[in-house]
Amino acid sequence: MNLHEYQARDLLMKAGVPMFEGGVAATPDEAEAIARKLGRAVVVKAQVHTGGRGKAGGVKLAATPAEAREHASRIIGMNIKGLTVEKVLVVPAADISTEAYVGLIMDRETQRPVYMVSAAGGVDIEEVAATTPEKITRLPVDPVYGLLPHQALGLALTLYQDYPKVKAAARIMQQLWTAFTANGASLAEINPLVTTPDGEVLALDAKISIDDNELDRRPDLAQLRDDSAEEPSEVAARAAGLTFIKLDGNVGCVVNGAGLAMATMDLVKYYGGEPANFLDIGGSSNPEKVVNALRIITSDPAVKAILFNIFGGITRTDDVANGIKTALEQFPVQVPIVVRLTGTNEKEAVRILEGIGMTALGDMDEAVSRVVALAREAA
Amino acid sequence: MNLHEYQARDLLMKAGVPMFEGGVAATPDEAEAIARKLGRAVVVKAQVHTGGRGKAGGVKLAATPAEAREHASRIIGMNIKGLTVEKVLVVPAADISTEAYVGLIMDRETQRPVYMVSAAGGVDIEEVAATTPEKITRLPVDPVYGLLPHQALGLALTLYQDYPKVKAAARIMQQLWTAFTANGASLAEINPLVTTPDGEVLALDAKISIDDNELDRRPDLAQLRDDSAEEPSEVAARAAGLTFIKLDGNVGCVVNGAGLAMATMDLVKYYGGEPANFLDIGGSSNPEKVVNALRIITSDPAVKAILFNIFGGITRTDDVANGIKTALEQFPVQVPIVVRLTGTNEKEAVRILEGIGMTALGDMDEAVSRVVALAREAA
Amino acid sequence: MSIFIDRSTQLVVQGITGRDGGFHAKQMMEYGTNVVAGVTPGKGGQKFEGKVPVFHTVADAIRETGANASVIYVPPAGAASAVMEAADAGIKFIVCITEGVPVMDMTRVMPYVRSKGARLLGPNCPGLITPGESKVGIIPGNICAPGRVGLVSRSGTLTYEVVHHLTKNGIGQSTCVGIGGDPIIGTNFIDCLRAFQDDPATDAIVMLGEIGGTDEQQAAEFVAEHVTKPVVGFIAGQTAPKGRRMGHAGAIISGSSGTAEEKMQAFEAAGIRVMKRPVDVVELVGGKA
Amino acid sequence: MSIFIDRSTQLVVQGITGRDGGFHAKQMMEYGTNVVAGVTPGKGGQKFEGKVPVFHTVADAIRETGANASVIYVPPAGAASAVMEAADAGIKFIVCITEGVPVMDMTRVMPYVRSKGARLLGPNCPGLITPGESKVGIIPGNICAPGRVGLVSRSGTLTYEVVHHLTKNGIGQSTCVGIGGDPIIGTNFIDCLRAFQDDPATDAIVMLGEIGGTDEQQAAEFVAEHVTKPVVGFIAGQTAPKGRRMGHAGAIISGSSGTAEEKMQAFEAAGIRVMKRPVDVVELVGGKA
Repeated sequence: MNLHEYQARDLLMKAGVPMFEGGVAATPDEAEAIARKLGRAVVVKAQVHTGGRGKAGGVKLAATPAEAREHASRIIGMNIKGLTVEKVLVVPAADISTEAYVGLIMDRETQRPVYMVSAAGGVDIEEVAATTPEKITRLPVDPVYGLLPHQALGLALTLYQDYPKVKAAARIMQQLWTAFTANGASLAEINPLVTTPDGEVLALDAKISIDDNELDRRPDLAQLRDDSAEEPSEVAARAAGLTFIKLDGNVGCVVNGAGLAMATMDLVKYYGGEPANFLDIGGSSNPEKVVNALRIITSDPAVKAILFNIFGGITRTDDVANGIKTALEQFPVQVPIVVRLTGTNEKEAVRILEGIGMTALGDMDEAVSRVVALAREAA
Repeated sequence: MNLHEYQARDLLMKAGVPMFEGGVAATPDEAEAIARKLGRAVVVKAQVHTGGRGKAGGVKLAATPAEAREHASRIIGMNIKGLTVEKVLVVPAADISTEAYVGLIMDRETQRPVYMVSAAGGVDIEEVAATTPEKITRLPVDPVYGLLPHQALGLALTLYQDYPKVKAAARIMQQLWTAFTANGASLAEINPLVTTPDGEVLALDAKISIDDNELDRRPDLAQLRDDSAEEPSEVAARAAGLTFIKLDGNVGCVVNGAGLAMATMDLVKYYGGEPANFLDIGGSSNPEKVVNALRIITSDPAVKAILFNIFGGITRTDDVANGIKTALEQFPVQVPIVVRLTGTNEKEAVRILEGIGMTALGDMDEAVSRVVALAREAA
Repeated sequence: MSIFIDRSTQLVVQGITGRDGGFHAKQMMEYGTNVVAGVTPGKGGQKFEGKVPVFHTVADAIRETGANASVIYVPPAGAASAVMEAADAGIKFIVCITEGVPVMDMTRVMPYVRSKGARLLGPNCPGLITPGESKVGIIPGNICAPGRVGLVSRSGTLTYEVVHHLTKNGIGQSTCVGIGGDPIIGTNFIDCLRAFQDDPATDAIVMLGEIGGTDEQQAAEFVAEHVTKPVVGFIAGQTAPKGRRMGHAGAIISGSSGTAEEKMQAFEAAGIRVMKRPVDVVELVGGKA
Repeated sequence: MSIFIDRSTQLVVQGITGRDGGFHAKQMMEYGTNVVAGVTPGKGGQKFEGKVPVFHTVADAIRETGANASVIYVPPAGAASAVMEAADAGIKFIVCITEGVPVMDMTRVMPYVRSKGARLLGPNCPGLITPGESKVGIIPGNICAPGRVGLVSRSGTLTYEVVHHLTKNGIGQSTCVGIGGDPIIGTNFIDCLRAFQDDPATDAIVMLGEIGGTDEQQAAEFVAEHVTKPVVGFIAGQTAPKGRRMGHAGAIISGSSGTAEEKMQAFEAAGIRVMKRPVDVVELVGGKA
């Protein structure tokens, strides 16, 4: 789960990371009030779950509260990479001497959290990583010992020469570790970590992603999820226990298992179609999930045909068949449905579908090529 | 540093260990008031830094507040193994079904904290350990992982059959771990851990020793030290930065280093004398320490002669000589002093001593045999 | 022969009295797996299905039954502890089916498991099956057949799809292993490739990957250097949407965007024959095994 | 030859700018030890005594000077971290002089140091000296002389006393090691006995123990089984008062009261000749080395 910048700031500041005090505004009025209270030039920053805000015009400097209001009125409601900006963060504008990068990420390969720090921070850090990787220091940390003091110091020494700044940065490394582990993060990033002309070391921007598997045991973090920042159909799917991502094609897909779901989409493409979505109904079959899946998919007017591809293992194919039957009783589905199912309770599933005048295919390629053809006819 | 039972109880209860609420009394009146408030039969327990309180009459059952008062008046002021009882703990008397032993100690050999638990708890646990060691389960715990849930469960299963009691005991194992590590303990012991007829699992007595090296970073624990429970001369020595233990002989010893101090005492014995004390002035020499050492030793009327045995390494022997000189200027020393010193700044030290009419010996055996002879003459 | 499990596997099921654990314990027993014990703290002394003894702890189960492998179906909150318990008790092959285990827990589990000399498969994996001998986990037994193709996969149902094609076409499997798709897993592609390469009963290897990370690229390098048996590969997710990425750290650490194209190129560069569709496995493996 | 340190030892002094660190760094340099670097965070770039470069970190010191051993004089609060830093940086022989290190810290330090393949001597020890070659720690160099007796001791000044007798009587030492008396130490009697047994330049071994614990008894067993060189032993504390013990755990764990008598009996049973007085070392070792 990605956090908004203002939420990530709260977690870092709780861990002691020095940052400017600021405020979150949902309206231009609020933004102006915060800027007035801060009493100096501010930055108005779109709060949205994607990178590249700055380039999209979602980050603006304001010399006066009136200007902050003006920027906020333009940024709130703005669309950045398909997401609508609901809130802005208003923070004092910093007088910046240097910009460094500090990231901490859960790394698959070392199976440890890994620090990545670079004195060459800022928005172009990925460019730095690609062209001058030696400018980025990496340090995997053994989580049973935590970040050791000499490791924090060693990282800080790659950023600064001046020892007071080194000490301040080493402290921030430790604080970032605390924020990362205390919140079950998969990513925590400060970019830029700046120094000011009077020698302060400050975190100007913060990004944190929480491991979704942590949310059950961290209800305080779970409630930070901001549904308004996501596709409504994806929010509805999550509420129904489905994993759903909307795409631009016209073939709706209902599959059990993420790998098979991706392979199904790939096969749609292989046979000349375009998938309208990724949808994984998950392992435990439940007719209600299937009803919800159909409701979500059919709410997209672009969908011209729907494919079920179910390989029953834990998933009982008769549950899926019953779900299709129930859905068709509850609401009209205007587009053709192609069902492929095999595995657990397959015979019963075929009987249920035949009872409502549908046939079930057993072969994935046959099912996919048929649904692609139907979608093409309807388009 | 050993804690009193009532202090150890506080630390265990803070970690969640289920124990009876009770109170500490310094007077019979207070003991009676606590017993009245508890409103049931109580146990009045001497708070003193040694084992064997029960056998010495320091633990008594009282059916009424008046009886509690009576017991308290007898126990407070009582002398147990050379220590005076200053306070009593008053706790409800428990109706006991079983008594188990749970100990956690820092173990030199495994270099880990080790649990020792036995269903055969109570005052005779050392007897159990000696005669039926198979009745005691030992478990070293890797401190980088802490006590794992299955380890706590495994320990608890050696105590009880009944699963609710097993679960309760497993929880107590975890709580004891927390109390041990959170307080930098070298020992934490619950004996007995009892079950009551209605199935409760309760800690009835608690002992905790804190690693002295922890006290600098744990001022809250350092202030639990109860000077009144120790020899006044030992308290004074500690305040002066000396390690001092009073003994029954008549040869006072001032030595640098614990190993050499013990070897010196052994040599006193070898030459037919009896050491009056163990005294280590430590590594960093400081004339003031020597003055304090002499003051403490000469306050013991049993001391008939005093030996200095100083092997200068870090310790500067001239500092020691200056200390002797200063002491003799500040207060009269009525008994003969034999000084052996060698090592760092030895020549300067000899010069200082000769300046006040003393001679310095270079050989340990010669110095010890001489001081023993002097003490014998004076006795 | 086979890898990791065979007829001699004596399995303890951790969480056997739970809904999933009970269901799959029965399935495994029906398939012929030697399920010798179950573990559920608090349920020690019971019998599962009237015959499998249930213990409070894995240590008890081993002492009483000689179990040498474990499969874990306990809920996420207790899964990491269950793995550590199995490793501490002396189990050398541990399969964790549980989905949703916090990754932070796994950073502690992995060094612990290694320090005990044990192997973990999973978490969040379908387990594995040596057709005709033993099944540990949830892979449906009826779609598999004994044979000489080894299969390793990051996903669940996609594995079934591919195995199904093999079996339907008379191509049996030595062992099918689902390694799981979590960020930190106990056994990866390379571990399985090495085992298959060393297994005399395996003639060819099928590897099913997915987008994300660089595991497949590293596996491809391993194949190029160490695997002499023919390898057939598949990558799911060519049409998957790129996630809206937050922050830069992911890109910096992997130096790769983890796309299907990259991975397929790595496969081809390593001499791995790439399937375009799941059904292609039959033709590509057919002549090899 | 010698054990642990010799002419090739290139020492980094952690805490070189502190009072104790500075004093002893000078002493070591005067003795002839190759003090190649100092470390004090925040003092990087300075020169100690105008010639030894000071670095912020041990890693920097190694990179710039090739240091291969470290000695630590930092205060107790930072000593555990300093040991871990040295081990992490690749130092394989680390001597911690600091007294007062919390034992709980040492329970983390020891597995860490082992995982890095390093050896720690101490904490709370006087260090060691290979007379005429190198001295690391605080043992006064002037009381030692090169020779063929190895000495290992739990205490500080008692060591000096015994070494002094040896040297005065013309018996030189291969290496003198003070292992320290803390509950958890990196190098124990057995480690040193093994090293002396394997050291061709050592002909006889002196072992100085104390009351408390069972280390000397275990060392005696080791001597009986593995040491062919003559060993002479001493136990300090025959007349020491028995501490007022709290609780039962101590007695249960050791199964021993750790008295001087027990230990001397264990020595004799293992064929170790027991000194009654420090001066006896001369006679007992005299004919042997």
